[in-house]
Amino acid sequence: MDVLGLFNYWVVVILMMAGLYILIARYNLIKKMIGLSLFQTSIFYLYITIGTVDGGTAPILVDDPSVVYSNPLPHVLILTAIVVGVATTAVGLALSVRIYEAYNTIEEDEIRAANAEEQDI
Amino acid sequence: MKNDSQKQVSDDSLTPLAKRFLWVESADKVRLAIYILAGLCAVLFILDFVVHRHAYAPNENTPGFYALTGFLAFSFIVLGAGLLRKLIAKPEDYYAPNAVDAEDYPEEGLNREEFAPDEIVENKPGSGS
Amino acid sequence: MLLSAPFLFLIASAVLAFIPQRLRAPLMLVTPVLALISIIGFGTGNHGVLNILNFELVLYRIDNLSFPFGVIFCIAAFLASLYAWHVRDLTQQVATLGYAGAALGGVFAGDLVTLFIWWEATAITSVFLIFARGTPAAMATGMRYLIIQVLSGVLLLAGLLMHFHDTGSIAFNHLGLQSTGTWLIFIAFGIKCAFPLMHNWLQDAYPAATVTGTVVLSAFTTKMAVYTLARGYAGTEMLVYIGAVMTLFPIFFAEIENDLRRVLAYSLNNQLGFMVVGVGIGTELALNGTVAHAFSHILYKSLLFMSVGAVLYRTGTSKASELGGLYRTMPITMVCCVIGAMAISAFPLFSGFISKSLILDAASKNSYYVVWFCLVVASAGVLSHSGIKIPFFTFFAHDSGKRPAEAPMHMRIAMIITAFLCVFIGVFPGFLYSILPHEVSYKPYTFSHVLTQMQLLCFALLAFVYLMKVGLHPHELRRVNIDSDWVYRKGIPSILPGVAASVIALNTRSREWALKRLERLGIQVARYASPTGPLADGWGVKAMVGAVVVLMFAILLFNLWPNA
Amino acid sequence: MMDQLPALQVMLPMVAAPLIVIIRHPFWSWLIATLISVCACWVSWLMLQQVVDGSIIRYAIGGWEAPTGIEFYVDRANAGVALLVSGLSSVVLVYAYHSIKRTVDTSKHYLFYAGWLLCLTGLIGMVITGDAFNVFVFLEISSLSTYMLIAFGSDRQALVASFRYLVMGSVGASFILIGIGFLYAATGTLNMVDLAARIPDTESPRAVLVAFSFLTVGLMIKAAVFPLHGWLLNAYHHAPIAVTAFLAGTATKVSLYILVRMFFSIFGDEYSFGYLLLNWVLLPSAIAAFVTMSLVAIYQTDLRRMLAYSSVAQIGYILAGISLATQQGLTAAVVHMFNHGMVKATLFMAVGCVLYRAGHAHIPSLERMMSRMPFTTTAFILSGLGLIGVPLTVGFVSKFTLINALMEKGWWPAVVMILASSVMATAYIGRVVYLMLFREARESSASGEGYQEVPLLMLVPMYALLALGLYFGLFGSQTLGIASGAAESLLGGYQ
Repeated sequence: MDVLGLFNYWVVVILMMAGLYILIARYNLIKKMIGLSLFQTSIFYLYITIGTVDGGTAPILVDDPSVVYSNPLPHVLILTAIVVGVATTAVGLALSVRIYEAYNTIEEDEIRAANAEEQDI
Repeated sequence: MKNDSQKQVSDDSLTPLAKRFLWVESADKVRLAIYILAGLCAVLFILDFVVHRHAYAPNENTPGFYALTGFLAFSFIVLGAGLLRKLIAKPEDYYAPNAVDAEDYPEEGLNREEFAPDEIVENKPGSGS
Repeated sequence: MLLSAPFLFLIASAVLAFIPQRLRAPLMLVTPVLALISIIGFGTGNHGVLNILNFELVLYRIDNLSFPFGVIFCIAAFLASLYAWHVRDLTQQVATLGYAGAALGGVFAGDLVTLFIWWEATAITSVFLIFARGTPAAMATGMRYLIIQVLSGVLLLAGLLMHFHDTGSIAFNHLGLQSTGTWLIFIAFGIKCAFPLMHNWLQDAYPAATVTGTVVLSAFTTKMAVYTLARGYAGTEMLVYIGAVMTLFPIFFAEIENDLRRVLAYSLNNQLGFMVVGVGIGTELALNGTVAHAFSHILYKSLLFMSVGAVLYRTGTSKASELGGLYRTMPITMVCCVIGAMAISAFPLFSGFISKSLILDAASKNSYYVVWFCLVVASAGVLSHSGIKIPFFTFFAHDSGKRPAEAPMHMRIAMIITAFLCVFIGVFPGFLYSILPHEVSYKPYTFSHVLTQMQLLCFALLAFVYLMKVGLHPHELRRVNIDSDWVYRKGIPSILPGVAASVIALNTRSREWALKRLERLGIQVARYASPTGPLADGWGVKAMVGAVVVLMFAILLFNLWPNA
Repeated sequence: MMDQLPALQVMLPMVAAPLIVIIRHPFWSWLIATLISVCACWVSWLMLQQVVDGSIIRYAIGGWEAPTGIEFYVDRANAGVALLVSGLSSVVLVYAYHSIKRTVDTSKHYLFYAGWLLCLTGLIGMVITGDAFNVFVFLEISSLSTYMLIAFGSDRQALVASFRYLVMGSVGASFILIGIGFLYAATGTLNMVDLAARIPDTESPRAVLVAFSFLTVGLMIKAAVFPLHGWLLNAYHHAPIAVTAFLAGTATKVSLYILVRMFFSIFGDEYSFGYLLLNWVLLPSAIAAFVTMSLVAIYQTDLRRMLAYSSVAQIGYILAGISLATQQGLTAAVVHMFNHGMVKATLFMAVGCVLYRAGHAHIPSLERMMSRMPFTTTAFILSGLGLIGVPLTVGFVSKFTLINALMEKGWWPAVVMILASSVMATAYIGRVVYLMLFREARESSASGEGYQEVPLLMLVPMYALLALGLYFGLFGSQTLGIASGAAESLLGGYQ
């Protein structure tokens, strides 16, 4: 297993770090949602990579005992996770819209400032 | 005994019973009493040589052991106490006000009554001194 | 159980508060008689056994050892009540009966918990006999007394808890010095028994009590402690040496003490020494001697306190330097005092003779020769302070010019009865010997015994005469003598102001410093914790995710590092 | 029917949620939600009856036996948690009717109650499922509905709170997902019982370690363990008070339960605490939680926020019990989960009553509350005493057990810290009680004079819960018995 052999995992790590970095570094709520999605997507990659079997084909049964299949279970799981991810993104974006309506901004630092002002009153 | 207090000896200040002890006021009689004591001591000391005593402790059987012990122990204690006093005696108010030495006993707890010679006059015939 | 002796006393002391004045003194006389009847009526055995929470409490244990103490306590309570017939102060009356009841309760306690309760009760009841004097000094003395007595109780409690933890038993039988718990109990007993360096409360408190209060005080606390020692620590060799020291050192203090009641307190301490030696030897003969000596000692010490008390009652002072020549007008008191003095000096035919010789014999028979010699010397010393000093300087010596009337009738009766008992026991020792814990085969009146005792006493008298003649005998001076209690009465208090000042200064400075620090800290905390502060304000996504990442890396490192 | 209880438990609320959306009527949706919740509560009660003797229910969904299929695994530990969740949900739902009418637009009630039932579904599912991935799914169900419920809060800050929770919750859930993925990679199974059996013999211990770390952090986020508690404060503060009461009693507790299950049943306590020295992470965080958060709570001016901080502190207590990894410590943790759930829900309900009448929960304005709302104030004070841990209350039972457990292990500094934090708890509760009872109302707040008590429908559930709390405080041995059984099941691992 050379370094390139772990290519998929490198992608996972880079995507994950990028997602977390966006979450930390950006105040824009939409960008945060993008970061979150990226982060979640990296996990999907992780699952799919785990399920791969060397030389395996898609797990669709054929009448040939010599055929090696990839593990189908991670794919199934990740379908659920994708659905969850989509739902999360949807809720997050909906909330962003509502926040924009309420605060007229989607920058978290400005929202913080507005909240702090509110608390002082 | 000190005989410096003989000035006030009068029948008035004595109860009938006390009159039996009047001899302590007389230097002669006191001297007599001392002679009697000395004689008694001598007799007791001599008896030690005569009588065989049963003894447990070492030296207890030595003639005159108790006599000597009594005399020396008493002297030692009295003289030692005299020395001790030089070390530890303090004025009466040393611990005041937290000790009773410097204060008088509260009057309400007492019944001071002076001796009244009149009573004696009444009782005199009965007591017969 | 309500008819047992301790409770009779307690009930009577409670009743006192509710009956007319004129009935109180008679009730105080009747109660000890009833209690004595009760003790004899109950007979030997364990009465009043209660089982509470797995503890077996034995409230009323009468056996060979506790019985003689019970008898003499009742007699002492009776005599003290008679002596105090004139007292109208309800506090003192209640305290007297309560104290006597508590002491009886302690003697008859069959387990340590019950003993502890009575132990503390004696402290709390007896202190009122000191407070009753009513002066500020008496209040201070009473507080000192109470603190030390309660300290003894606390030690007893601690000891009994540890003992219970060790053995699972609270029964009060032979304990021995075998564990921390029993050591603590030993020290608790030792405080009440006025062991050397724990003795100061006794000389401090007894002269501070009222005229009658001292008589009551002298009878119970210390003798109860002797009983508990005899019960729990008989045969503990250390007690022999403690007792020997106790017999010797108070003599010197007594010799130069001016307050006659304090002289008697020192003398009491010295007599306790004889009893403690007896407990330490622990043979049947020695224990018999201890009990017998406690019995006769209560009588003659009461008698001496009574006579000095009568003098105090009539003249207002009990100081040797103020007294003298009182035989002229108080001859009955004088005669009783002399009888008491001869009893304590152990002249043949007096009670001290027949009890003390048991202990001396036990000491020499068990080869404690040095101790035995100490006791002989101490016997000569007893003559010096109690036998000669008390009667001589009060009733003879130089005439003070005071002409007080004879003691009141009830006091005279009390003293005469006590004096009679002292002589009676001395002449007919069989009566006392018959109630001792063990069979007595001892014959006090052998020729050699009488002879040696007479030699000792007569030559000591001779020494006294000689010393008086040559003027070496210490004069009576208006002085107090410091004892080891100086440490806590003067020593520590004298350095205390300096210590206190520096402590206060240190405290002030450190407090200022701490306050300033605290204030600054408070401001900081408030800044962080206030609703808008960084600790409290809802963290933004940035901070939260940052925390997650940091923690994640920390845990991963933490988990993987050792296994890498 | 009795065999289907575990499925029923989850299916009831899950099916009822869309039903409510179809009906759309505010009152009926409330009624259905309440009834369903009560039914779920009854079902979990029946389940608890079946397993309280130590037996175990393993229910294969759709007849697919484990480890192929997904199964529900019910034992003493999680039946109790399920009962807590559904029970609190029922009580708070009864209470919520008036409270929600005040804060949520009537046209959206049906969505609110549907979301509530989904949240309940997720929570119960998390508790009773025996499949690791299923935990994630139910977690997300409950999380997504919780974001929605929080966003129903009356002021705009609720939206921000909800968004922040969404991000944090998603990160946490993703961590859990990563952890599960690694576990699957290392063992090839998702069934928890199977996992527990295979982990010791795994060929890639490194992957298991990574999985363990990710799962721990992910669950710590969801359980609001200090210092990952940031989302909780604003969420509890700005959510509708009924939601806060519900979540405070259940959501974090469920996550803690999963954490415990993972530590003790899946990985085993030797692995979690012996090999990995996890208590060097958990215990410091627990102590930091109950010390700093109690301190911060003293300074709060809003009652809800104060209680939110107190919640984080109380989670610290539970975590301290868990980190002991002993029978007694775990008993203390479990019993404190229950007791704190009850007490905190009651407290938030009392705060809700104040909000209902006063419109705010500003602490300095609560003067003389006793004369205005005697019943509410009484409930608040009694529960507050329970929170402090005054003897004869539930708080005392659990705190005492916890201190006992700590002393048994010889962790004296932690005991001292607990006592210190109890003093602080006395301070922050005492301050409020003092204001409510004694302080004369200032002129400025005199305008608020004439408040009346809240409707009976709010008081009754609050007092029911309060009475339950008082009962368990007086007869603490009962809860302790069940909790110690639960701790036994957890420590024993899977049979």
